[in-house]
Amino acid sequence: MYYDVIFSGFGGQGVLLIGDILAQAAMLENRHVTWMPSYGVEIRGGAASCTVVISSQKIGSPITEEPCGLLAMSKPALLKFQHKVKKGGLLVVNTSFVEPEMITREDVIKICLPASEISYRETGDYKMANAVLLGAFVSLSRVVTLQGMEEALGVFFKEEKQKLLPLMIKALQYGSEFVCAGMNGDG
Amino acid sequence: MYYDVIFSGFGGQGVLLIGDILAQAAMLENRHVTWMPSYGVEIRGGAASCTVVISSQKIGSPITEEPCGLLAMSKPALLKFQHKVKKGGLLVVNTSFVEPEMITREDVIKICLPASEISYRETGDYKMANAVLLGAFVSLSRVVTLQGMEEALGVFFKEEKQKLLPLMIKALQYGSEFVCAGMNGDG
Amino acid sequence: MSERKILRGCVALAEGAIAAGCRFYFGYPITPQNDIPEYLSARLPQVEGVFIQAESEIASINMLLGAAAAGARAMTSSSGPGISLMQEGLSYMAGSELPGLVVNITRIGPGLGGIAASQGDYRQATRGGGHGDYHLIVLAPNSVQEMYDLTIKAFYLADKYRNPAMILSDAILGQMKEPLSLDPPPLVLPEKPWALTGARGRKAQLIKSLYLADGEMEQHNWHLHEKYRRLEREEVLVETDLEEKMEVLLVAFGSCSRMVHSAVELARSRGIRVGFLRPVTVYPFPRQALREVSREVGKVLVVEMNTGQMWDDVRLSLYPGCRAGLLARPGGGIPAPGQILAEIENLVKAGDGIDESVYQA
Amino acid sequence: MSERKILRGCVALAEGAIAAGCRFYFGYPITPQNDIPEYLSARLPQVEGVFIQAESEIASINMLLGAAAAGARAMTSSSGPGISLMQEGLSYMAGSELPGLVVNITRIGPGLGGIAASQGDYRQATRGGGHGDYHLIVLAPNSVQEMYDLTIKAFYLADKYRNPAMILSDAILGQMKEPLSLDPPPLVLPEKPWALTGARGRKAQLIKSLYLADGEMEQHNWHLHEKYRRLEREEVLVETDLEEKMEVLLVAFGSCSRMVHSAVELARSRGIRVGFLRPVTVYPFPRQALREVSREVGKVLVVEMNTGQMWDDVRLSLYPGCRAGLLARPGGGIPAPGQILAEIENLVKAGDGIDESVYQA
Amino acid sequence: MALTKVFTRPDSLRDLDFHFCPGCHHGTAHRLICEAIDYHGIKKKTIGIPGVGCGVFLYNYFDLDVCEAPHGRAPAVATGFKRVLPQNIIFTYQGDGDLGSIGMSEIIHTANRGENITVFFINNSVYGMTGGQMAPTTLPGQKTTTTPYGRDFRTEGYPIRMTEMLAPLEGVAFAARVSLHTPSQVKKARKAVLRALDIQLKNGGFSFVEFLCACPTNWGLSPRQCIEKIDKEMLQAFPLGTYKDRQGS
Amino acid sequence: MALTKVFTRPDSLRDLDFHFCPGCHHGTAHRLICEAIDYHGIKKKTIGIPGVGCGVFLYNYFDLDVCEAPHGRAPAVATGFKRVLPQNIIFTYQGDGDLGSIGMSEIIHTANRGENITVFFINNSVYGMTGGQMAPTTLPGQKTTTTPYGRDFRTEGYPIRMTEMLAPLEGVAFAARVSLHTPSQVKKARKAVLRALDIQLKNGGFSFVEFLCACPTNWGLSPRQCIEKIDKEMLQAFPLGTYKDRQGS
Amino acid sequence: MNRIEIRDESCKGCQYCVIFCPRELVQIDKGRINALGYNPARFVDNPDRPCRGCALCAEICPDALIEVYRKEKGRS
Amino acid sequence: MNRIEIRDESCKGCQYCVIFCPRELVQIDKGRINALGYNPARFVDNPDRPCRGCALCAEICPDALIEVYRKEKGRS
Ligand SMILES: Cc1ncc(C[n+]2csc(CCOP(=O)(O)OP(=O)(O)O)c2C)c(N)n1
Ligand SMILES: Cc1ncc(C[n+]2csc(CCOP(=O)(O)OP(=O)(O)O)c2C)c(N)n1
Ligand code: SF4
Ligand code: SF4
Ligand code: SF4
Ligand code: SF4
Ligand code: SF4
Ligand code: SF4
Ligand SMILES: [Mg+2]
Ligand SMILES: [Mg+2]
Repeated sequence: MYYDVIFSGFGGQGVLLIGDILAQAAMLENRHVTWMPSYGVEIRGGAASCTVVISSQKIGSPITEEPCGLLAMSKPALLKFQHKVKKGGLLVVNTSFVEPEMITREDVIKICLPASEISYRETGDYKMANAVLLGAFVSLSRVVTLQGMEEALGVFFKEEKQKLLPLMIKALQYGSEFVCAGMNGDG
Repeated sequence: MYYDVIFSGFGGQGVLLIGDILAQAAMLENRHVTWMPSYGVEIRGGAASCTVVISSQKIGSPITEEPCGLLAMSKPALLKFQHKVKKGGLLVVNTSFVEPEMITREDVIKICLPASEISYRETGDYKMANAVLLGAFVSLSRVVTLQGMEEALGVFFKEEKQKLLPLMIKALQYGSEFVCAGMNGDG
Repeated sequence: MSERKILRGCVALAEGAIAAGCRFYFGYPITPQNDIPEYLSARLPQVEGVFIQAESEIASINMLLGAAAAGARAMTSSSGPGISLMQEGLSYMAGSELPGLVVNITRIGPGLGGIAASQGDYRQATRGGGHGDYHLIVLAPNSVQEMYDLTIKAFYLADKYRNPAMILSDAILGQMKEPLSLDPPPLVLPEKPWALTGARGRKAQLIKSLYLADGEMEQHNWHLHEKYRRLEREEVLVETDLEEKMEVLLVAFGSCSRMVHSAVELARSRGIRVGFLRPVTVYPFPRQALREVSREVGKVLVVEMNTGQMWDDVRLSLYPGCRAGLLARPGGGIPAPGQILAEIENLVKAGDGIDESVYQA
Repeated sequence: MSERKILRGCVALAEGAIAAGCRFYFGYPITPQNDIPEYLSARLPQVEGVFIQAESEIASINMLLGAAAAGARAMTSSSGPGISLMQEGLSYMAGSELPGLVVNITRIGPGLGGIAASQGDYRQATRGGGHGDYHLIVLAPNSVQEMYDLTIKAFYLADKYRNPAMILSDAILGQMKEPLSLDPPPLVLPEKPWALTGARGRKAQLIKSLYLADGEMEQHNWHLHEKYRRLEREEVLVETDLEEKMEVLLVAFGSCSRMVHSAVELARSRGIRVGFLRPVTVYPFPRQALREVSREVGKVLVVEMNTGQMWDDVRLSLYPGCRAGLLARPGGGIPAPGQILAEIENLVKAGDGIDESVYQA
Repeated sequence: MALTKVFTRPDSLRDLDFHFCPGCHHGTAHRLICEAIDYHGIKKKTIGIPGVGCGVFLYNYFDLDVCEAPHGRAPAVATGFKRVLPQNIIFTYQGDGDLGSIGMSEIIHTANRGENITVFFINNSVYGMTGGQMAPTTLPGQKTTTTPYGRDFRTEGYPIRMTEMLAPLEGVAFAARVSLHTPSQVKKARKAVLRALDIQLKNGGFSFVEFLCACPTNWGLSPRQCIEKIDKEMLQAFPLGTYKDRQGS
Repeated sequence: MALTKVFTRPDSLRDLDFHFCPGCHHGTAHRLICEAIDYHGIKKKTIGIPGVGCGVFLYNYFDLDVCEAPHGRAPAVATGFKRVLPQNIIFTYQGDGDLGSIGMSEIIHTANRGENITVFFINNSVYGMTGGQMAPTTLPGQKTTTTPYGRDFRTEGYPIRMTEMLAPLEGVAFAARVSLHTPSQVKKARKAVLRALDIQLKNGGFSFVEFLCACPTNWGLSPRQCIEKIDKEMLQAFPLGTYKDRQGS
Repeated sequence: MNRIEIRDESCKGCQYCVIFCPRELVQIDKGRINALGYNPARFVDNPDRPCRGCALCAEICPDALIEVYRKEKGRS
Repeated sequence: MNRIEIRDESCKGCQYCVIFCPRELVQIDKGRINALGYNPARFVDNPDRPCRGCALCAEICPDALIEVYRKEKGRS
C-alpha cells in the first residue's frame, strides 16, 4: 500500500494541521508515514502546503512529483498542483474559495464541496473547513479509517484545545457523509 | 659552488644583519642565495639566528641540517649548533662571550677571536663585533670577496646610517686581517 | 515498550540531545534550524537545563567550548553562514580535544543562500572548514528516527573520542515529521577527569591546543591523526541494500538518499539489479565498505544535492577499475526518483566503462 | 632591465600587490604575517593607498568585500585562526562573484597552534572552508620571487574570473629573504561594469549571492561550477622537473617543495632517476598533468608538512594503477632533504606496488 | 481651483509593493530614506547596504546601487566602499539583531573610526525575518519564540540602547532615536534622516538614526495594538531624542 | 627582635619567572589577582581563562585550572563555564587587543547579560604579543608598527574607553579603572581586584577591572620612561576611578 | 476639496491611516478583499469635516500608498 | 633592622624598586649580570635612613621578586 497526498491552501487555513492529523492516524494504524511541509526562502508569504506519504513499506522520498491525491483549499493551491495529480488520482476542492471551473483535469476523481460554508453551517465556525475536506478525502481515499482519524484527533485536541474536539469530529464526519451521500446517490 | 652557514647569538648582537649583508654580497656576485631567520612560537626570547645558503645553482632548502659554517656569538648559540657543523667545516666563535673550552668539535676549522674587545679597540664601539666576526668568516670561507662585502655594506648603511659605514668596514677588515695574520703565522 | 510519536526532525533531534543528557544549549537564530532553539528554549528549563541565545555563532561555539571544557554535554546548532563563523572555534575544540555537538541544518550556499535543502556543506563538514589538521565526527541522518538516534550517538562518540561531532542534516529532515520511537539507550555519562572544575582534590590542570616544547605540536598532530584513523577503523556506520550481480551501485547520503532509495525500488520493479549504499558516518567515510562492495560492480552512481562533493570520497574508495558517475543537483534542486531512475537506465544501457562525468539537471 | 633586490617574502608579496595596482589593504595582526600589514601601513600612503587595521578578521574580509564590490583591487592577509574567521565572508564573496586577494601565511593548527611553518590549511584553502559549493583560486608560491609574481597573478585571475583568490604560503616563505626581480608586467586594470559606484549614467545594479526565483540558485551554482571547470581547463600552473624512465615521482607544494627539490638533487647525484612535480596552483589542482606524468612512473611519493592533505588530490589524479605513498610532517616538522632521500631510497628498493601508507617522522 | 499633489512616493522608491507585513514600519523607514535621498539629490551617487533581516530586500525597492552584506557586517562592507569611493554616499540599513547582536563589534568600531557613513537602525525588539526570536532590544518580560517564559533580565540581560552607547564615541557626529508610530513622530524622523545624510555630505563623520518600529507579526499584535505598545513600553525603554549632533567640518 | 615576613609572593602564584619583558605590568596584575584568590580562599574553585596576548601563558604561573580561549572570545568561554559551574569562580584575563578590538561583541554582551564572572582587562595601548601594532586604546598620535606615522584619529579613531562603555550596562555590577605604575596605585588596584571577586562570590553580576599597564618593549621606552608616559598621557586619556559598584544581591 | 488617493489594491489594511486621520475620513472597506487578501482602506470625504490635506494619513501609511492633493493656497 | 630580600637571579633590572624606595635603599648592581642577562637590583641598607619595611619596593616589582621583613611592632 502506498499513497501520497498534497494538502494546500493559504496560511491559517489549517492545511498543515490536517496533514498532521492524517499522519498521526496512519501511524496509529501502523503504517509508515511522512509529513513534509513546504518551505521557501526566508520570506513571508501566504501559501502553505504539506505532503503526506503513507505506505506499508519504508518510505523513500517524502516529496512527491505525482501525488495520488490533492486537497486544495485556495485558488493558488489548485493552480499550482492540479496538473501534478496522478491520472486516476483524487482531487478534493474547497469551492468556498475556488470556482469549480478552474479545475481543468478530467482524468481524476474530483470532489467539490463548499467546505467553509458547510463548516459554518454544521459547527457554527468557518474554521473547520479543513476538517470537512479531510473527512471527504479520507472517506474517498480510504488511506486510513474514519475511526483512526478520530483517534488521531484526540492527540491534537487536548487540554485547552479539548473543547474543539467535538466540533472537529463533527466536521470530519460531515465531510465523510457528504462523500458517501454522493457516492450512494450517484451510483 | 654551495655553501651554507648559520649565524647565531643573542638578540641585539646583529647576527641577522650580518647574515643579510652576506646574502646581499652573494647576490651582487650573481650567486643564488637565501637568508632564513629562525622563528619560534609567539613568545619573546633572547636567541637570534639565521641561515644563509649561497650557491651557483638554484637553491632548494633554505634550511640546513649540516651547515658548512657556524658563526657563534653566544654560549647558547655555540651549544645549540656546534654539533651540526659539517666535518671539516668552519667554526667562528666570539670568545668575548664564549669560553674557548666550550668548543668540543675537533674535526672542524676553528677560529676564536674576542670580537667584542677587538671591536671596541678598533672602532671605539662594542657593537661592531658582528662585523669583525663576519670579516673573519668571509676571509676564511671565501664564499664572497671582501670587496663584495664592502659593496653590500653600502646597501645597508645609507642616509642616517651612513656614518656607521666606515666603522663597519674597518671592523670587517680587522676581522679579515686577524684571520690572514693567523694563517700566515700558523702556516 | 518504546514510545512512538510523530515529531518534526528538528524536535526529534532536540529530544535526542536531552535523552543524551545534554543540558546546555547555546545558539543564534538562523533558518531553517530555528525549531531547535525555539523548542529547547521551552524544553530545557523543564529539565533544569540552560538555554542561552548567544549574541552570535562565534559566541555560541565558544560558549560550547567553555561548557565542554567544564565537562558538560552541550551543543549548538546553526546553518550555512553560521557554521562558517564557527570554524575557528571548531578548530580550537578539535585541537583542545573537547567533545560537543554542532548541528548543521544546511541551507543553500555559497553566501547568504536560500533555506531550501542542500548538501553543499559536505566538504566543509568532512574536510575541516577550520585551519589545521583535524576532523569532526560527522553523522548524516536520513530520517526523523535518525535525527534522534544519531544525535545520541554523536554525543557518545564525541565524548569517547574527545572530539567535536557534527550532525549534518538539511531542511527536509529538519522540517519533516515521521513516527519515531523515543527509545533512548540507558544514559551513562562518562567520567571526564580532564575537565576543568576547579582544582579541588587534585593538581591544577589545563585545556589548550598550543604546545610549545620542541616537537610537541608535531606529536600532538599525530596523536589527533591516530584518533581519526581509529575512528575510520572502529566507528564507520553504513547502510547497504545490495543484490546479487548488481548492474549498478547507488551511493547517496542524508535526505538525498531517501529519493535515491525510492529510485532503487523503482529500478528493481523494472528488473534492474541495483545496489544501494549510504554512508551514515560521512566522516569517517566508509571507504573500506565501499571498496568491497564496488569490487563486485563496475558502475557506481553518486547522487548528491550539490555539485559533487562526496564524489571525491567515493572515488578515493572505489575498487581499482570501478568508475563513478555523478548526478548532482545543487542550489535547492531535489533529484526526483524519476530523474534518478532515468540515469540508472542510461547507465545500464551505456555498456562498460562509464566516464566520470557530471549529469546536471 | 629589471631591478634586483633581496627582500623578505612578506615584503615581496606586499610589493607584488602594489605592482598589481592594489591600493586597499584591510587586516588584523597575527603572527607570522605581520610583516605584510606593517610594511603596507608605511608603504600604501606613499602611493595614495589606504591601509586599515580592521578590528578583527571578520571586519577585514567584509571591508574587502565592500572594496571589491566598489571595483577596487584590494586585499587582506592573515594566518590560521584568522583565516577560519573569514570563511563566511569568503563564501559570500565567492557567491557574489567578487574578486579580491586573501593571503594565508599559515601557522600550525588546529586551534591556537604555533607560528612555525605548516601546510595544514591545504584542505581549508582548496576545499572551501566556508559553506556551499564554491572554490577559491589558490596559488602556492615556493620562493620569494613567486611571493611577488604569484601575488600579481592572483589579482589578475581574481578579476578575470570574478572570484576571490588566495595565496597559500607559510612562515618559511614569509620570513626568508631571496633576491628577486621586481619586474611587474604592465598594469592593465580591467573594466568592471558590474561594480557598484552609484548609478550615474546607468541603471541601478546589485551585488548579491541570494537568488530567489524558482531554480535560480541551482542555476547560479552551476554557473559557478562552470567557472571552476574553466579554471581547471585554462589556468593550471605546474612546475615539473622530469627525467627519462623515472623510478619515482615526487610531488610537493610550497616551501616543502624546496626541501623536496634538494632531495631530488641528492637522489639524482646517487644515480636514482627521480621526477619532481609541483602544483603551483593548488586549486585548480593539476590533475591532468599529474595523470599524464604518473602514467610513466609506477610510484609516487607525496611530501607534505601536514598529515597528508594534498595526498587526496594526488590520488584522485593518478593514472589508474599508479600508487602514491606519503611522507608527512605536521605541526612544524620540516622534512629534511636527508629524510626525504631515505624515503626515496626505500621506495626504490621496495619493488613494485607500494602500499598507500603514511610515513611519519 | 487647481489641486496640487502635495504628498506622493519619492522618486528613489520603486513603484513596487513591499513584502512587509501589514503595519510593519520597515516601509516607513524605506520611504523616509528615499525622500531624503531625493531631497539631497544624491540618488546617482548613493550606495545602500542592507543587513540581513526583513530589510534585506531593500534592493528591490530602492532605485540605487545596492550591495548585500553578511549578517551584522554591513558597517565593515560600508567601510570598504567608503574608502574606495569617498565621494559617494554610503548607508547601511540594519535590524536590531543584525546591528545590536551579531554586528556589535562592527558597528562600534566603525562608529569609533568616525567612518563617514550613515547607519539606519531598525529597532523592532525582535528578530523579524527569522520568526520572532529574542533580540538584544527585546523588553524585559517580553515573550518571543526563544523566550517562551518572557525575557528574564537575570540571565538574558536588559535591552541594549545602541544610540546611547554610540553617541559618546568621538567618531560619532550624529546620533538620534526616532519613532515611526505616529505622523508627528514620522515628521521628526524625517528631519533626523535628512540631517544624518547632510552630515555625511559635509564629511562630518559617522551618523546614526535609530527607528523604533513595530513588528506586528512577531509581537502577535494588531497594528493598532502595536502603536500602543510602542507608546507605552518602547518609548520608556528607548527614550527618543537627538543624543549628539556635531557640526560637520 | 623577630622579623616578620610582611610581603611575599602569593600562594596561587607559582614559583616561576615570568616571561614578560622588564618593567611589564602583566606581572603585577598576575600577582594582584593571585593575592585576591588567596585572600578569598578560592584557589580550589577558581578557573582562569586568558585571552590571546602576552597574558596567554597565565596557565604557567597561576596554580589554577586554566582554559585557553580563542582570541577575543574568553567572555563567551567563561559564560559556558559559569553556566555549567555556577558555584565556581570564573575570570578572564584579556588584553586591549583581545577585549577591545576582536572581542568587543563578546565583552559587551557578556556584560549585558550580567554574567556572574570577573574580567581583568590589561590596557597597555598596543598589541604586545604580536609586536606592537595599534590597539583600540592606542593614543592619538602614538606610533606603533601599524601606525608608522602616528595614530590619526581622523581615519583610525580615538582610543576606546572600555570601562566607561561597560559601566552603564545594567548587567554590570562593578567597573573600575586602576593603574599599576606606582606603589600607591598598585594598592588601589588590589582593592578593586578584591572587590570584583567579592561581587562574584556574592552572585552580584558582572565585574570588571581595567589596568593601565606599560609595554616597554613596544612603546620603545625604558621602564622609567613608561611610568612617565602613563602618568602624563595614559591617565589623561583613561581617567582612573570606580565607575560603578553595585551591592551584590 | 482637498483629497487623497489610496492605491488600494496594494493596501494591507493596517488601519494606521484610519487611526490618524484627524477628520476620520479614511475607513476600512469591509465589503472588499483586494488581491492581497486584505480589506483595503477607503477615502470617504465628509462635507461637514472636509479633508484638510494635512497628509497625516500619507505620512503614517507604512506602504507609501497615499497621495494627497491640496488646493493651492492664495499666497503660494 | 627591617629589610628586604630580592630574588636577584630573576631580576630584570627594570628599576621600579629603585625609583620608588623612599629611602633610596635599592640600587642597580652595575657590576653584575645575572643569568637572564640583566644588571639586577640590590638592597643596600643605610643606617642613616634605614629601611621602613614599607614594602613599596615589593609592591611595585612587576616580577614579584621582593620579600619584605619587618620587626614586630610592640602592640601586634
Ligand atoms: C551569520 C548569520 N546568522 C544568522 C542568520 C539568520 N538571520 C537572518 S535575519 C536575522 C535577524 C533578523 O533580525 P533583525 O536584524 O532584528 O531584523 P528584522 O528582521 O527584525 O528587521 C537572522 C538571525 C544569517 N542570515 N546569518
Ligand atoms: C583570531 C586571531 N587573530 C589574531 C591573533 C594574533 N594575536 C595574538 S595576541 C594578539 C593581540 C595581543 O594584544 P593584546 O590583546 O593587547 O595583549 P597584549 O599582548 O598587549 O597583552 C593578536 C592579534 C590570534 N591569535 N587569533
Ligand atoms: S516579520 Fe516583522 S519586521 Fe518582518 S516584515 Fe513582518 S512585521 Fe516587518
Ligand atoms: S611585549 Fe609588552 S606586554 Fe608583552 S611582555 Fe613585553 S612588555 Fe609585556
Ligand atoms: S489628508 Fe489629512 S484630513 Fe485628509 S484624509 Fe489624510 S489625514 Fe485625513
Ligand atoms: S495605512 Fe496604508 S496600508 Fe495601512 S490601511 Fe491605510 S492605506 Fe492601507
Ligand atoms: S621596604 Fe620600603 S624602605 Fe625598605 S627597601 Fe623597600 S621601599 Fe625601601
Ligand atoms: S622591580 Fe623587581 S625586577 Fe625590577 S629591578 Fe627591582 S627587583 Fe628587579
Ligand atoms: Mg529586528
Ligand atoms: Mg595590549
